[in-house]
Amino acid sequence: MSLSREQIAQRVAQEFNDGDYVNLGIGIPTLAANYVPADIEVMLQSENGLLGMGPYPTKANVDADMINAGKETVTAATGAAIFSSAESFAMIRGGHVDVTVLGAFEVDQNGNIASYMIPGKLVKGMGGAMDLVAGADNIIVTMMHANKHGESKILTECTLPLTGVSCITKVITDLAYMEIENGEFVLKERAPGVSVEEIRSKTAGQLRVDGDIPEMTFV
Amino acid sequence: MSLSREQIAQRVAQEFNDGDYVNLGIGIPTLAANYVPADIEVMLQSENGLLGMGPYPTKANVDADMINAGKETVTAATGAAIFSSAESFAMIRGGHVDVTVLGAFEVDQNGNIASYMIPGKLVKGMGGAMDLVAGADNIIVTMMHANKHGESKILTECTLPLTGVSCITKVITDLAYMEIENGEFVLKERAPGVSVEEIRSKTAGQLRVDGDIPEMTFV
Amino acid sequence: MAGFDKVVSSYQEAMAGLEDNMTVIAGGFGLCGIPEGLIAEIKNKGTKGLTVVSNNCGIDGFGLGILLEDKQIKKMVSSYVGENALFEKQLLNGELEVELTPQGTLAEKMRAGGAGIPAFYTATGYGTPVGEGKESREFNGRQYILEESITGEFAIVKAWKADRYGNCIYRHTAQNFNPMAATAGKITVVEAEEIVEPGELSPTDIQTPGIYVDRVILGQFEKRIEKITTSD
Amino acid sequence: MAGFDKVVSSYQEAMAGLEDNMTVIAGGFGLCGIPEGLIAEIKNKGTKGLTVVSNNCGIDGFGLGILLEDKQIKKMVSSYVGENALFEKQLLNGELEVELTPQGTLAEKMRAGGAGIPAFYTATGYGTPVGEGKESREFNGRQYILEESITGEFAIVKAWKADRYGNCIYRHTAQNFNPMAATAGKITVVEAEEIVEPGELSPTDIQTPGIYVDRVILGQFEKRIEKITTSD
Repeated sequence: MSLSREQIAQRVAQEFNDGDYVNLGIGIPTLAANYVPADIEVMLQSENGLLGMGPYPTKANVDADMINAGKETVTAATGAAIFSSAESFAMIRGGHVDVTVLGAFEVDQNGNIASYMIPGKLVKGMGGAMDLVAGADNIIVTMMHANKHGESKILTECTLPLTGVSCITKVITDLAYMEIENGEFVLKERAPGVSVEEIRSKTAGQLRVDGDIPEMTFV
Repeated sequence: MSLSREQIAQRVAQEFNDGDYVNLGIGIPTLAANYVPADIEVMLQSENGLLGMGPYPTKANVDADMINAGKETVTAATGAAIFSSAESFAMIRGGHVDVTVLGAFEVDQNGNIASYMIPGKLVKGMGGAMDLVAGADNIIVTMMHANKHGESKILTECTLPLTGVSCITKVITDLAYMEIENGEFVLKERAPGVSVEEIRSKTAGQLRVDGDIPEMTFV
Repeated sequence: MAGFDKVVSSYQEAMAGLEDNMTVIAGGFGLCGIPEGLIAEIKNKGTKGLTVVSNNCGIDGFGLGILLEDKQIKKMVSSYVGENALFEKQLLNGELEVELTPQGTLAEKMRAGGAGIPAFYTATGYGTPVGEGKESREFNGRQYILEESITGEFAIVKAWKADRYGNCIYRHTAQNFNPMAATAGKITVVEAEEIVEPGELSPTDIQTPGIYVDRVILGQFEKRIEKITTSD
Repeated sequence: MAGFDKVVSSYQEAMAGLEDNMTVIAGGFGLCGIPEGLIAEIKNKGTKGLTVVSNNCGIDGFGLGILLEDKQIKKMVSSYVGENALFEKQLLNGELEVELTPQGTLAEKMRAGGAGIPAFYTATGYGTPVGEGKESREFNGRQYILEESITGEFAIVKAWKADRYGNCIYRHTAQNFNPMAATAGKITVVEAEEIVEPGELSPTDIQTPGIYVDRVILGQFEKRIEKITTSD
């Protein structure tokens, strides 16, 4: 069965290591904060200028001057730092953030990502996404494997305008966990109950399947 | 009679306007701080990261963490700000300092300045001088008009390696106050008792003398 | 002698000299840390043909969004311009131009503008529509694009506390683009929640040294919140 | 789980991994704000062939100057290297190489290195020996030269207070090059006068966020002064 949004987020969180600085995009990536394994600590970077994002505030503690990159009211975790947008992106662009998780419309086998613009539709902007994908070494994309019409979004070559080139290394979809290596998607794990054949049928890009592919496990 | 170091500094201070942010180099420029007219306020920028340099501390208040660009112990004036070297030179390079005063070995009629290096002698480095002359619109050079052998240091073209090109607008020497305009030195004032002829004889660069040249006045 | 006292007492004085077709650089992220009163003054003044450089363009009826009502903005330079129906309409009508700029590149362009750096290389946007028409170049085996800095005739900034000399500090994440905006205006105007005497802010705490600031005005802020999210 | 606790208890641990021929970026201006104990550890370790990026090279017998005694430095990248007889001697002997870099360009090269900006244009040094062999280019009618950023295998930084997560604040003008150095090291080591618990430093006061810092050690500092100047 394909994964729920929460399960995708849960699988993402398994990629975190103790001591990682992590930037989570809006949507499914944000949910990953709820599934950080109990035996590790990560620190969340929010690109509007907050390192060490805490939970949402109580109603009594809502503060207009304390928001995250999604413009939601948040709190600062213990040991947080707050700084300017230039400093925030110095951190991001300089490769100091260990893991970046973000959504996408399409990814391709060369690690390209399209996530901000559908020609013909109104373009709202890339926000910090282009800087994030240009800056991080370890980028995890969360997305649905195919669109509503069953058409694959895991492509040989992105068709939409790109957010970044040759930058994506890991993709976690509702069907699979794949890594991108040498111009192909390497299938690492299947969603529980999803067959390799189904994944293959919904993957337009080159898919490598080495031996038995284990199912994802959720604690 | 040629000006003393203190008189040069005093003449420099007459160029300051109320509300100016001023960077003073080591030597004669630093002395100018003692002659700021009583009816104006200036704020001193020290390029190691201090805007609003105050007087030297009392013996009891000497603090190793509170120095100026000359590595002297100083204090912070009321309303001072302290910041990093990158921020300090953002200020300087970005043209936010109103007046820069520095010494030189040579200046020429095109506004070039040589101040940091004499080939054959050991080069100690340019420190912040190259950034200062590249950043300020209003640069005052203080220097002796000629060397010990009577050879002019106010030249057609600098002979020493340059600190900056086409950047100097005002020169105050022991003999004269000159501005640099359209490829020539324009004589504005004479040191008291110094004749135009003497200045001309010690000026190797093109010197323009328009009408009567007043003597400098000191309050 | 006025010395370094930069406090003005009216919004008219604060924005004096702003003319049609100028560029205004604004601090703020979404509705957080925006100079509300200075934006309102631009609306009152009716200045037209403005290029506004700001991460966002407010929302319908608040923040920079109010400058759309009388079509005062000719061009927005922003990283994200959603949440604004009027913006969308004017963009589709061709009444408004937008130059989408990645958020980090935008912050760095403002900083570079204030710091006398005319251009810098960044990997951000290489191979994307942002990189089109821009010079690209390899350093250490990777491709980068050349981005030019931004300056404007005016910068409008929102501070928490400012002293009379223009030294500013910001509150929490209301800092965002404000310190960079402050450096990039030919005339920089700060609207502060509180004005204090010089010396009240500790020198090391100051986030925007007064050298960047030309005018300071005491403001009152509604501080509207875009998304109230709570844990209870 | 170690989490974000970066405190190490010995100088050996602090500088573990430093090898011959590496590049070390050091904070400090003159003798102000220098990581005294980390420099002493490099001397004790005897690492050779180092490229050291620092505004100055200390003085004879103190600061980075002590690394000259056993000829550990191959190359200095600095803006000013006076006040040091041994430096002069090694330079004239050809035992030491020096790359003189304008002070502001040096600060910006470190910042750019940490910020993922491989190169930037500056007017500083155009038409001078510093500009020789560098690309120059006109922007808005003025000539600028292209300067490349600096990074190093190690950065050594002196903080006033650091928390266990590596968040740092600096005291007065001992800040100087330290925040930029902190961003530009592959491994950044902070020597602090005081180590506090996370949460003790106010988030907005932090000048170097812990994300840049790999190791923190408690130091003791002599804080020698180059020029004691007093008003009485």
